Formats: sequence, structure tokens, C-alpha cells
Amino acid sequence: MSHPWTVAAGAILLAVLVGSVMIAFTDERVTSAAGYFFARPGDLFTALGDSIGGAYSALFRGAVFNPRADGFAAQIRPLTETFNYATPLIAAGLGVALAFRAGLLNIGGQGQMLIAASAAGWVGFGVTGLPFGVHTLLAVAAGIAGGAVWAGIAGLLKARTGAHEVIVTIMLNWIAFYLVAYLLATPGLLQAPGSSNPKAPPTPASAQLPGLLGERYNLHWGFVLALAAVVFVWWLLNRSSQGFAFRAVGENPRAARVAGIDVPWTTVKVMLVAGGLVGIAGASQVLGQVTTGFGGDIDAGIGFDAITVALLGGSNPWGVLAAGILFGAFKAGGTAMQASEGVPNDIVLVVQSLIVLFIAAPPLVRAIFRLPDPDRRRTPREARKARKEAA
Amino acid sequence: MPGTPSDGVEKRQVTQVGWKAAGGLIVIAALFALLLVAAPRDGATKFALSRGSDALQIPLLEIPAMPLAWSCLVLMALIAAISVARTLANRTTSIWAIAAFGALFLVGFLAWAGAGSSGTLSIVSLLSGSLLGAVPLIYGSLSGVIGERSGVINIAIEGQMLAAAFTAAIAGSVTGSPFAGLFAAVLAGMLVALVLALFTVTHRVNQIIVGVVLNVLVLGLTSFFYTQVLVPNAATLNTAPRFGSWTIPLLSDIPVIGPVLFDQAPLIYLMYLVVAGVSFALYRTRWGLRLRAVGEHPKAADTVGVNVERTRYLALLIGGACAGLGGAFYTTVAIDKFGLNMTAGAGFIALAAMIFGKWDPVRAALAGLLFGFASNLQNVLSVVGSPVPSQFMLMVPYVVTLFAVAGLVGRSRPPAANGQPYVKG
Amino acid sequence: MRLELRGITKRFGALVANDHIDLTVEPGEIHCLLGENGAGKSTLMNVLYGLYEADEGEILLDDEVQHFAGPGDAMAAGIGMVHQHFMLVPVFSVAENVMLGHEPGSGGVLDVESARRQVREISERFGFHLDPDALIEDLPVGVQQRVEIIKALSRNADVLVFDEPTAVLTPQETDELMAIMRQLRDSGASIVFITHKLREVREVADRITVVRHGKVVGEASPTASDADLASLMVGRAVELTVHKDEPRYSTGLLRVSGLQVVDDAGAVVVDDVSFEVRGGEVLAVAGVQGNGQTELTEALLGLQDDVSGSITLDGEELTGRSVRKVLDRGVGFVPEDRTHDGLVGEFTIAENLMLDRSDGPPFVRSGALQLAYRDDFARSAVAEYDVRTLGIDTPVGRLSGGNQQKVVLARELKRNLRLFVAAQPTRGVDVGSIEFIHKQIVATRDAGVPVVVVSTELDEATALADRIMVMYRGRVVGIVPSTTPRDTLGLMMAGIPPVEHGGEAA
Amino acid sequence: GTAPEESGGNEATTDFLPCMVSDAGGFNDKSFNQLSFEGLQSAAAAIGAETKEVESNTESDYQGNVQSLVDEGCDAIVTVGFALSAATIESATANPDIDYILIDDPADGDGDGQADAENIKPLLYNTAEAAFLAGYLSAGYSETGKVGTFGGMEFPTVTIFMDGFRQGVDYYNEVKDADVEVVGWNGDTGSFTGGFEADATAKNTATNVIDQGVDVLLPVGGPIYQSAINAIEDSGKDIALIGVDADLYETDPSTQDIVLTSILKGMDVSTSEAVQQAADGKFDPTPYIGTLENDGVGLAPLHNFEDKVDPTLMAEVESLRESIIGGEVEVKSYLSE
Ligand SMILES: Nc1ncnc2c1ncn2[C@@H]1O[C@H](COP(=O)(O)OP(=O)(O)OP(=O)(O)O)[C@@H](O)[C@H]1O
Ligand SMILES: Nc1ncnc2c1ncn2[C@@H]1O[C@H](COP(=O)(O)OP(=O)(O)OP(=O)(O)O)[C@@H](O)[C@H]1O
Ligand SMILES: [Mg+2]
Ligand SMILES: [Mg+2]
Repeated sequence: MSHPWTVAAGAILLAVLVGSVMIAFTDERVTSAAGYFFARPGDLFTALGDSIGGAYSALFRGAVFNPRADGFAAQIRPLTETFNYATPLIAAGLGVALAFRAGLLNIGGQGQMLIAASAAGWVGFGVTGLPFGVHTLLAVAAGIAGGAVWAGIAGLLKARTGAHEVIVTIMLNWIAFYLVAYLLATPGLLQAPGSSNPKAPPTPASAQLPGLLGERYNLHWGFVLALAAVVFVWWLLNRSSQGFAFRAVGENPRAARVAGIDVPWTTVKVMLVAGGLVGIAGASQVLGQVTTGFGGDIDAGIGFDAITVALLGGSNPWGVLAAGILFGAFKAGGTAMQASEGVPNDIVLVVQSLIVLFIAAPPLVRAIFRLPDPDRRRTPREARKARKEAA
Repeated sequence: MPGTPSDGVEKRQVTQVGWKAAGGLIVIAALFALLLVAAPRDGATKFALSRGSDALQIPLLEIPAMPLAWSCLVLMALIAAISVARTLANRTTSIWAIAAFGALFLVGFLAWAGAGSSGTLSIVSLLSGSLLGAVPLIYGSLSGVIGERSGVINIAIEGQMLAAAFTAAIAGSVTGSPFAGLFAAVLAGMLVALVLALFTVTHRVNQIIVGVVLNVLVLGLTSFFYTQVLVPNAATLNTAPRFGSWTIPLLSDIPVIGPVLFDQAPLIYLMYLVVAGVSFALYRTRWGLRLRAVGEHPKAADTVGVNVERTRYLALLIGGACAGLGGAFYTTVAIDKFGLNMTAGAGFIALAAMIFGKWDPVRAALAGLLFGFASNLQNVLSVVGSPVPSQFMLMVPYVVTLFAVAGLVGRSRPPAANGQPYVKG
Repeated sequence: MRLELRGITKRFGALVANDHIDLTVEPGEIHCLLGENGAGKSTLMNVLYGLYEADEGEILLDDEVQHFAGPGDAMAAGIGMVHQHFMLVPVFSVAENVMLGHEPGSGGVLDVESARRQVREISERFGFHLDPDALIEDLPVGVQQRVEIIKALSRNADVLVFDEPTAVLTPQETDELMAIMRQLRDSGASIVFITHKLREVREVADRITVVRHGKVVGEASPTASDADLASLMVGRAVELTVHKDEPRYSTGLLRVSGLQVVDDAGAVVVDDVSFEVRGGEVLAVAGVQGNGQTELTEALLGLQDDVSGSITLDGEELTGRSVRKVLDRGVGFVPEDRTHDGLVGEFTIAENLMLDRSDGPPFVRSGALQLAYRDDFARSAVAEYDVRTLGIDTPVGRLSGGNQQKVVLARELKRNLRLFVAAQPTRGVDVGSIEFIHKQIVATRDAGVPVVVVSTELDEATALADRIMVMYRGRVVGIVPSTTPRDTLGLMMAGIPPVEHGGEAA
Repeated sequence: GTAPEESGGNEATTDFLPCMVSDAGGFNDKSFNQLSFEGLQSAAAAIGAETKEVESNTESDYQGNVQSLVDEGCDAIVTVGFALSAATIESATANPDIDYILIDDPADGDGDGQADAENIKPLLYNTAEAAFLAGYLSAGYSETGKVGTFGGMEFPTVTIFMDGFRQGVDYYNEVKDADVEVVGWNGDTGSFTGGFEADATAKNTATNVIDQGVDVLLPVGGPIYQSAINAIEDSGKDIALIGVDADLYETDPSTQDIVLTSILKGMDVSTSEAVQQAADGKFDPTPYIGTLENDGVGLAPLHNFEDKVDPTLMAEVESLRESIIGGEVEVKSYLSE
């Protein structure tokens, strides 16, 4: 009865309820109808239904299925958009989750993505004459390398000097931000030739991640890359000796050391792999999502969202996949909600964070929905009561 | 290093002084020398030691830049050499020597950067801006210190400060009193802390998850209410009164230091008291002893009758109040309006300051000051007209922190039970 | 004060840790509680101390029913407890630890001076030499134990519970502790004493209660023989002496010469140590805890950073090698602190059984874990070593200490060894498990492997060893045959070299 | 309250649907997003249309946001800021029936000097011309001989103000043989807050500029002028503020006592006009460049500073304006190249 899925559903329901209140609050129809509630209460309920129903159906239309579009191919487009938004969230979420499993809190997704995007972008427009496919692979590899290097700095500093990775990754975020701002604003580096804006040239077609379902959808091969990364991380963590070492260091570095695992070097390796995964997110941004030339906020806050995605996914690759798709759906649907109903985007942020909070606290959700606890030890009083009833 | 001690069974002591200090000094001196050789600059640098409004006027110092920079470099090299000699003799380099080295480097660098500029390098502005920049960081890091000393990781400092800045703006605007704003900010900080406590202490949810998520939640809520409520009603709800500066007689007349430390808003004076107070309370009172015990070994504390959950709740709430004061800085001292995400990551810098300060209130405050100084240094230099591109100038505080953490601080040990929910028994 | 427990029952989920336990302790009595690992002794005491709430039953003090909501109430009622795992804050001073929870001082400001005074007073009363300002983490365990006792005494407890206080003490320290317990008993305190060491039981106990599987299985008289007590505890006959034949030496050889280890603080903790262990013999390293034995074993494995001198195994130099390389040379290692250094608590039993072979065959091939092999291996290890568990996928942290120790031993001994190093292999383990572990160590020796066993337990050292090396302040006092009298060994442990007893003084 | 009549009141009188996407600054940025938004609203009011708008949070939202408006059936889409250029071109190419209005960018991704799609109308503003006048005015107004400026981020749309301002001061020095200094921008590097938020950082930057002794301050970038005002208050000095984009005196009455003038960037008017043209079916993709000549940029009235500024100085400014329009005085900017 109170299976994890029930709790998850309860958490989503609760969060959606809070979101509803906020949606109603923003809607003038509701506020004005509330003003004369006693004169004509029916209006308020109609207005509430219109605004909340409208908003969530817009969310659904934007994230899953749009019955208003012509033909199935167009109707299903929102789902592909969800996957599209989920792509970098999944890849970066994996990077955070992997580090977390090894006992490292990687807050540096932003910086890693920025460097990765710059590296991938630079190989994209800076290297010419490569055939399609090779060029793409090279650009993706550059992105992965960029992310790995930037995270690797944090790993190296931690391993060599013991500097706390939280500080180091936060600082590296800012340094990457200004570094990329400089590169983008400097002719001959990342700035598009002939432009004076801090913006890179477009990614040539030969380096782009090609569309997955053809021209009519934005969904690109980055999504497949992210799925492959999920499988890879699952294999790495659960089936490989390297992942075994990562987890051992994460759970008990002292025992890992006694068991012959080189803890500092493992720290560096973990950060390299984690950065590489975040690098996939950065590469997919410039090679798939924003191929028209990127700017200084190409990371799109994904580095931080990734932390939430990773934690919501329980730092487990399949969980990250599910959480990434959920957040992708919120992103895709949030836009539609705003465009169609004028519901501010911030509500999505609130609903998302409430879901994570509630999912993380099953006892709270159980208490609210009065679900039984599968593995709770009985309190003495209840035990006595149960015995009496049995007798 | 084998040897025969006089007493065969006495324990021997072998110390090996590391090369970190001496090596660091050499590298910095060499880099500075490289800078001076590669990019020499003409003209003089103008240092101002007092402001126009100060009681004691110190004349403008106009010093030829390169000679000054080179003199500093020579002295730096001297200190580095002494440090090398001491290391060879297996003796440590004194912290004062390192401090002097740092000061010389700073003066030399300022001379180089300000050379030939028509602008003046106002030392008072430099320091005063540093102090102001550090205020939210210091209050925020105290929130972290108190919470984590009790064993609860507090990633939510950012959220606490943002919520506080938001409520302070509204409360201040509505009542017209900055004190009301301050009060509301403290309540808001505590409210976020209460949620943190509820989830982490009572429900034992992973503390990092809750912290990260609370930041997002507060960002979402404040953004929502900002666009929905504050923007349409900016004149009534988002025009907050601010604290003016309270000039302390006599003390504020001390040259250079006086106007920096004693001509500030009351929130800054309160900060001096709070830092000292938290430090005292943590180490000298019953509350602090119990709090630290709970953070180090909750079960031990429990077995002597200390209520772990209550201690953690209280710690988080007091920490929340501190973060609230830090958030209040934004809308009761700095500027008179709330803006979207106006804490802009300061909570994370505060977290860094806390770790940098090794979970000690005074050290964390010093770390906050260092960061404030580095930020303001870039600011002052870019106004005076430094030749470095603005993006690199803006990077300075983060690079400085990175070097300081990796080079000077190294391994820092959090309270032993930090991050672990306490399960009785 | 008279303590009475009536029908105490405590369940953890399906597990009944205490099943209607009755226990009475009279004033002026030392009441020993005996039972194998996991029998429920600590649980019962935790119920008494208010850390757990009993599911059934009641606690009476001087015939009055008590209701403890937490340890605070228990302490207020006059119960003091010296916990199995020290309840001391490592970064606090002695005085701070003692005053925690009932701090002197007015207005919430600590009065450290009066806390110091209290520590000094109690120390003097019992002949402890305790510096109130010393940090706990700098103190040897024996001294930490005294701090625990002072903590209990500073509250004027009438009922004192000692839960396995002697597991980490040296014989001398144990004797001192027992003297203190007698002193307390004579002043009218009621004392509950838990231990796995039968010698101690017979020495101090006035009454003995034996628990097994959460139930009281009987009382025993202090005059009962060790064998009787042991079989009552474990429920079967236990061999208390180690049977071993004369050593048959193999070609294996561990040679340590001029070994020096310097710790992080710059202290020389292993000072010019030289010895040899041949294949097929056991060298026991004896000595009071904190005299360099731990660092010596760690240096053998390559865990210490600042090591000079030479360690050769079968002629091959080991110093300067990484831990990985040393392990790959066939060195088996049982660390002293199993929960921190030996096991990853969240990992399953199967995972822990491959922990130090996680980078190559047979558990790993081309970077991939061989799960089928691992699980087969784990099942056979669990069966062979009689690890009491629900299955190989149980997180190892859920096992009782004795069973955790078996997992470590199984992991190390089921490899092809060329050297076996074990530190405190039976600390905190019940007699049944000790018997088993000792048999395994002897079997390893008989297979021709050089064995180094560190033990603070003189009985264990003499029982297992072919030769005994005693360390004091990082140096070797002497290496003597295992037949050396206890007195001589005791003197050696205090740093006095053996005189003409046939030992090869170093 | 009283319930309204049952029948819906203000239904749209046209089904023409004009829409807008902001850049990452959002519609409340006190700057170009907000002004363009006002332009859209006034156009909608004039033609009796409803509007739909989406705020962007980051650049990877642009494409999706423009698409969502296409999905909503918009007839004209205004995209604000150079950052949306690529997303606009892409969407315009795919949807030739929709009219696009792109603010602050020529929509020229391929660099051929023309907008890349026929259905995009770029709106550009040579604010350097107006800033030049402001620079001249400030130099003449300043008593300390120092005027200051600082920006949000080092974008061309920001530095164009600072460049023009600096040229104006230089011109004043040249004409009057004066020695007025500009603090905070030397033509290459200068003071930037690193963002467009009115926060403590921005105030600190302003304070540092003020501490150099300026008595005129030009903060460039959305709401950061608010931080500058607080810095001015705290300095206790008499410092005049120059606004950008809209007339601060009108849009933020709390500034009335210290705002000397504002450098106007007529995005509201030009956006409104472009939208109305589209609604009337007279959409014209020729780029619009706001200049002093067409009143697309300009200098706001002095309002309260009328009597603090020497009338002869104002007369000089007025004639300078004529000279710039006439081409006698040349103002350099990235748009004039
Ligand atoms: N907190 C707990 N949760 C679940 N089970 C527990 C808990 N504490 C103890 N147990 C179980 O209760 C049983 C009794 O444990 P207890 O610690 O009382 O044993 P013990 O007699 O003290 O053993 P030892 O001699 O090893 O100290 C064991 O099976 C143990 O696994
Ligand atoms: N979460 C848990 N679930 C089940 N059992 C647990 C749990 N935590 C601890 N235990 C059990 O509680 C018992 C008491 O824990 P403790 O750490 O006191 O062991 P121990 O008494 O040192 O064991 P030993 O005496 O054998 O060394 C252990 O036997 C352990 O198996
Ligand atoms: Mg026990
Ligand atoms: Mg035990």
C-alpha cells in the first residue's frame, strides 16, 4: 500500500496542490470572483476550475501531448520537447550523482558545463573540413574533456591539498563564468566573427548532434547520448571494479585505503568521470539545443538543477533518468503554461522543489495521507493495543 | 633519520617542516616579478588615507609606481629567502612574516595597478567596501557554523538570506521602520531554518537534499511574490527605509580605521557583537558545550541527558536568525528594494567562508572579510582604471579564495557528526 | 540502591532482543551478565538507562517503579553507565566531558575551574592520574575508560552499569578497574558488570546471570569452572585452550630491520624495530595499547606515510610499496578497528568479502565485477566461517561485532597468503567465536604462512604465539618464547628487559 | 465587492494576436524588456487585441519559448535582445506567415548586412548619439571636473551608452579647453557590476565611482540605477544621476530630486508602431534605426534641474544635437560603423 510509488504520487499530488493555490492567486478571474464570493459563490469555483484546470492542462499540452495540434505527429511533439529538455538534466544529474556516491558534493556543474560547452563549441566552429559524424564525435569528446578537466581541477585540489570540494567547485563556477564571458567577448577566441556581442558563432551542421526523429522535432541524438550515459553509469557503479572503488571510497574512505584503494587518486578519477558526464550536458547544449551560437548562460542553470535531479533520483542512474524526465517535462510544460495561461514560471520552480522535499520525507507524506508505514517499529502502546485486539 | 636517544625508551619527536609556505612565497614573488618585468607601467600612484569628510585629513600620497612596486618586491624576496633558510633549518615560517609578505604584495600590486591613473586609491573606501561586502557573508557563515556545530549541514543559508531580504523589504516598506524590517528578516531566516529542522531533525531526511531544495523553493517563492505582488505595488511594498550610518564619537576619528569600522549602519555594529557573542557562547557557555557535543557525538550527549533534537532545533533557529540578519543587510542597509535572486550566491560563498574558517565563528568572519576585500579590490581597481579586462578583475575574489583554501587552509575537519541524522539508541 | 528489572521485553522489528528478562541487583553486589554476542545484554542495559523504551516490563529502584523518558531521567534516579562504546566527545577535554549534561556555572556560563576540581577530586579518591585539560582523543583507551568512570561517579550514581569495559584494557588496567569496582561495591553501590572474559567474572562477581537469545537461561555461581560458564553462555561445549603442534617451518620469511615510523605529529612511534617471522610460526606482539603495535602492523601493510628501514617478505622489499602492491604480494591484514578500517558498513557481506581484491581476478575480469563468482564465494565463506546472517546481501553494518570480525577474517584468510597480520583479532568477541578465530589462525600457521598477531590480551598472546615480542614506547623490549612466565612479560610490558631468561633481547 | 454583470465586458475586438518573448532579464527589468513590453501593450490597446508573452530564464529557453508562442497562434512575435537573434531567425524561417520584430539586433547571422529572414524587422538604436549629448551636458554641469559611469555587463548595448557619454565629455573638453575626467570607462575597460541586478554589488561599484569625486553618475543597465541612488544617498554628496532607456523622472518618481536627465531609447514607441503596422497588414521588414534625427533616441527634459543648469549650456546641447543630426559632429558607435 505505501510502496515508494505511492509516496511519490502523494508527494506530486501535494506539490501540485500548492501549485494550484499559487496559480489561483495569480489569476485575476479568481481574485475578482473571490471579491464577491458571497454574492455569487459559483463564480469563484468556475474561476478556480478555469484557472487551475487551464494551467495544468497547458502544462500537459506543453509536456506530453497536445490534442489541439494537427495530426498525431504534431500532437506528440511536446513529449519530444520534454525529452529534449531532459537531456542535459540527465547527463549533468549523472555527474552529480556519481560524485555523490563517491562521497563528493559536486556543486560545480555550472562551471563544468560552461567549459564543456566552450570546448565543444570551439571544436564545432573552429575545426573545419571534418566529415559529418567524425566532427560531431570530436566535438562531443572535446565537451567531455572540457567538463572532465574543470571538475578534475577540483578533484586534484581535494586530493593534493585537502581543499573542500564544495568551496572549490563553487569558486570554479564563478571563474568559469567570467572566463567564458571573456572568451565570448574577445574576437579570435569564442566571439562570432563580425559581431560585437558576447556570443559564439553557430555550430556548423557537420558538428551538430543530428535530429533523432527528423526535421519536425527538436529532439536530437544528445538524448540517446544521455540514455547511453545512464546505462554506462549504471554499469560503472554496479558492475565495474572502478565503480566498486568509487562507492567504497564514498562509504568509508578509511576501509577503502586499507583495502588497497588509492583514495586521492580515486577522488581525482571520480571527478574526471563526473565532469565528463556534465560535459555531455554542455556539449549537447551547443551541439544540439542552441546550435545558433551560444552565450554566457548556456549552462541554463542546469548545473544546479542537476543537484536536485541527482538527489531526487536517489543518486541512482535510473532514478536520475526518471527525475531528469520529470524536470524536463516541467520545463517544457512550464513554457506552455506561461504562454497560454500567463502563469509565471516561478510556480514550476516551487512545485519542483516541493516534490523533491516531500519525496525525500516519506513519513511526512504518509502522515498527511494516513498511509501505513511498511517498516516501522511499533510503538509500545500500539503493540499493546494490537495484542489486546488479538486476545 | 635514525639516531640513538639518550634514554632508550623515551618517545622521540621528529618534525619535518614542509615546503608549502616557503614554496608559496617564492612562487608569488616570482609571479609578481614577472608581472613587473613584462608589463611595467609609468607614472605615479595616488593613495588617499582619509576621506573628504574625515576629521583628520591626511594628505594624498603620490608615489612613483614602479620604484614602490620594486621596493615591495625586494622586501618580499627577502622574506621568501628567510623562509627558505628557516625551512632548510627545519624551522617554521612565522605567520607574521607571511602577513607582512601579503601586505607588501598588496601595496606593490596596488602601486602597479594604479600607476598613471588620474584616480586615487582610497584606502578608506577600499577597506570600508570590503567590510560592507563581508557583512552578509559573515552573518551567513555564522548560520552555517552554529548549525553545523550541532551536526546539521546547512546548505540553505542562501535561501535563509533571500527569504530574509524579501521580508525585510516588505516589512520595512509597510511600517516605514528599518527595525521592523530587521525583525521580520530574523523571523524569515528562522522560518526557513524551522523547515530545515523539521525535515532534517524530525524526519531525518538527507540534510544536503533539504538544503539544496530549500534554496530552490525560496527562490521560487520570492520570485513569484516579487513579480505578482511587489512589482505592481512597488511604492507601498518595495520601497524600504534604510539604516543610516551611526557615527560613533571619538572612535570614528581614528585615522583610516575609524571611518571604516565606526561610521557604519547599526547592523554592522551588531555584527561585531554577534560574532563575539557566538564565539563566546560556543566555547564558554553550557549551551555551546552541549551544542558542540551534539555535533561531535550526539549519542554521548544523549547518554548524559542532553536532548539532541531540541539542541539541533535551537541551533538551527539561532543560525537562521543570524542568516536573517545577513539577509536584512540587503534591504535595510545596502539598497532599498528587493530584487530577484538578490543574494546572488552569497549564501554559497558564506558556506565556503564557514569551511574556510574551519567551523569557527571568528575565523569564518575573517574568511568573509578576505572575500569581501578581494571583491572590493577588483572593484576599486577597475574604477581606478586597471589594464586588466573586466572579466578577469571580476574573477579575482574567487581565484583568491581558491588559492587561500588550497594553499593555506588545506584539510579542514567538520564536526564529526555533521550530516548524520541522530537515531536514538 | 536495589535494582529490579521485571519482565523486560524489547523488540527490534521481528527480532526479540530481550524476552521477558528478570534481573535483581542488590546494593553492595557485583552482578555479572554473561552471554554470547548479540544475546541482548547491551540492549537490556540501554533499556535500564533510558536509551530504549521497553516494549514490556518495568524497572524498579528500591521497589519503586520508574518511568524513564531518557537517560537524563535514569541519571537523575541514580543510574550511571559506562558504555561498551565510549560515550566521550573526542575533541573535548576530560573536564568538559565530565561536566557535560550537568555543567557547573551560573547564568549558563561554564565554570570550567570547578569541573576541573571535581575531576581532580574523584581522580585522587581512586588513585587515577588524570589531567582535566587533556583532550580525549590524545588519551590511550585505558585512560578514556577512567574518564567514563569518573563521568558516572561525578553524578553520585548508586547503580553502576559497566558494559564490557575491559575489552580494550590491558591486564594491569583490568586489575585496577576491578579493584575500583570492589571499592564501589563496598561503599554500597549496585553494580552490573558485562564481560566476555571468564577470568574477570570469577574474580569479581558476586552473582552471575547468563542470557542467551534474549532470555535468561540461568544463574551461575562465581565458583563455577570456565568451561561450565562458557557452555552455559554459548549453549555448547567450548574448547578454551588452543591446541597447536610444534611449528613446522616453511621457506617463507618476514624480515623487518631497523624499522622506524613517524606519525603526523612528528613523534617516532616505531623506533628501530627489527625481527623475523618464519613461515609456520606465530609471532605475537604484546604490549600495552599505544606502544607502537598498531603503527607497526600498519607499516607492514604500507599504510603509514613516514617509514624508514626495511621490511622484506621472502626476500622482496615491501617498504615504499603501495598498499595495493603489498596486498598483491599475499599479505593478509586484519585491522584493529574493524568497523572503521576493515569493513564498509553500507556494503553487503558479499561486497565486503571482495573489498581488498576489487581490481583483478578472480573477482574482476577486464574491469567488470564477476557477480556469480562473488556470490558463490560469499555463500561458501559465510557457511565456512559460520557468519550468522539472513543472507549474503545483508549490509555488513547490521551484523553483530563478532560476526563482523568473522567476515574480515574470512576475507583475509581465504586468499593465497604469504604473510598474515592480525591486530586484536578477538576484541569484543564472545568465547565461542574466539575459539573459532583462534583455530583459523593456527590453521593458517600450519599451512606454512608467517603470522603476526598483535594482542593486548596476554592470555591470547601466550596461547597463540610461538614467540612473543613485547613493545614499549615504540621499541622492542625483547622477543621471548611463549613459555615465558606472565610476570616477566608483565615487567617487559612496563619497559624492563628480560634478564637472562633465554630471550633474544633487542 | 459587487458582482459584475454576467456578460463579459472587454472582449478583444480583433483576433490579431501580438506576442512577446523577453530575454533572461524578464519583463520587470526596468530596461529594454519592460519598455518593449509597454510598447506591445500600448499597441494592443490601440488595436484592441489581446497579448501573450513568455519570460525567458536562460538562453536555452529562447527557442522553446518562441516556439510555444508559435503554437499559441501568435501573428506577430516581438523578441527582445540580441540574445534572441538566432532563435528569432530560426523561427522566422520556419514560419514565414508570422511577423517578427527583433529588438537591439540586426538579425544578421550570416553577416551579409541584411536580416536573414524576410519577415523580421530589426529595431536598433544608436543611443551613442543621445549619450553624447548627455556627456556634453554632464561635463558642463560638473563642478568637481569629474563625471562617472559604470555598467552592468560589458555588452555592446551597454557600452554604446558609455562610449557616447565619453565622446561627449571629450568633445566638451576640446571645445571648451576643459579637463573634465570620465571615471569608470576609458573606452576599453571600465567598471562593471557583473550583472543587471540592483544589488549590493552594484551599489558597491557605484560607491567606488563616487569616491573618486564625481558629481554626475551614469549607471547603464536596467535597475542598477537604484543601487546608484542608494550609494549617492549614503555618500551624503550632491550628485546628479543620469537615467537610461526611459525618462526616469517619469517612470520612477522617487528619482525626481536627483535625476539630471535621461538618455532615451524609444523602444516603447518603435515597438508599438511596428506591432501596429503588422496588425494593419503593413509589416515592413526594413530595419529601423533610432537616431536623434528620427527621435528614436534623445535626451529627456531637465525637469527639476531646469534652474540648476546654465541655460547657455542647454542651448549648446541643443545646437550640438542639430550638429549631430546634420553630421557635422560625428559620434562613433558599433552601429555607425
Ligand atoms: N538498534 C537496533 N536495531 C535493531 N536490532 C538491534 C538494535 N540493537 C540491537 N539489536 C539486536 O539485538 C540483539 C541484541 O543486541 P545486544 O547489543 O544487546 O547484544 P549484546 O548481548 O550486547 O552483544 P555483545 O556481547 O556483542 O555486546 C542483537 O541481535 C542485535 O542485532
Ligand atoms: N540498524 C540496525 N539494524 C539491525 N541491527 C543493528 C542495527 N544497528 C546495530 N545493530 C546491531 O546492534 C548490535 C549492537 O550494536 P553494537 O555496536 O553495540 O555491537 P556490539 O555490541 O559491539 O557487538 P559485539 O559485541 O559483537 O562486538 C550489533 O550486534 C548490531 O548487529
Ligand atoms: Mg553489547
Ligand atoms: Mg560487544
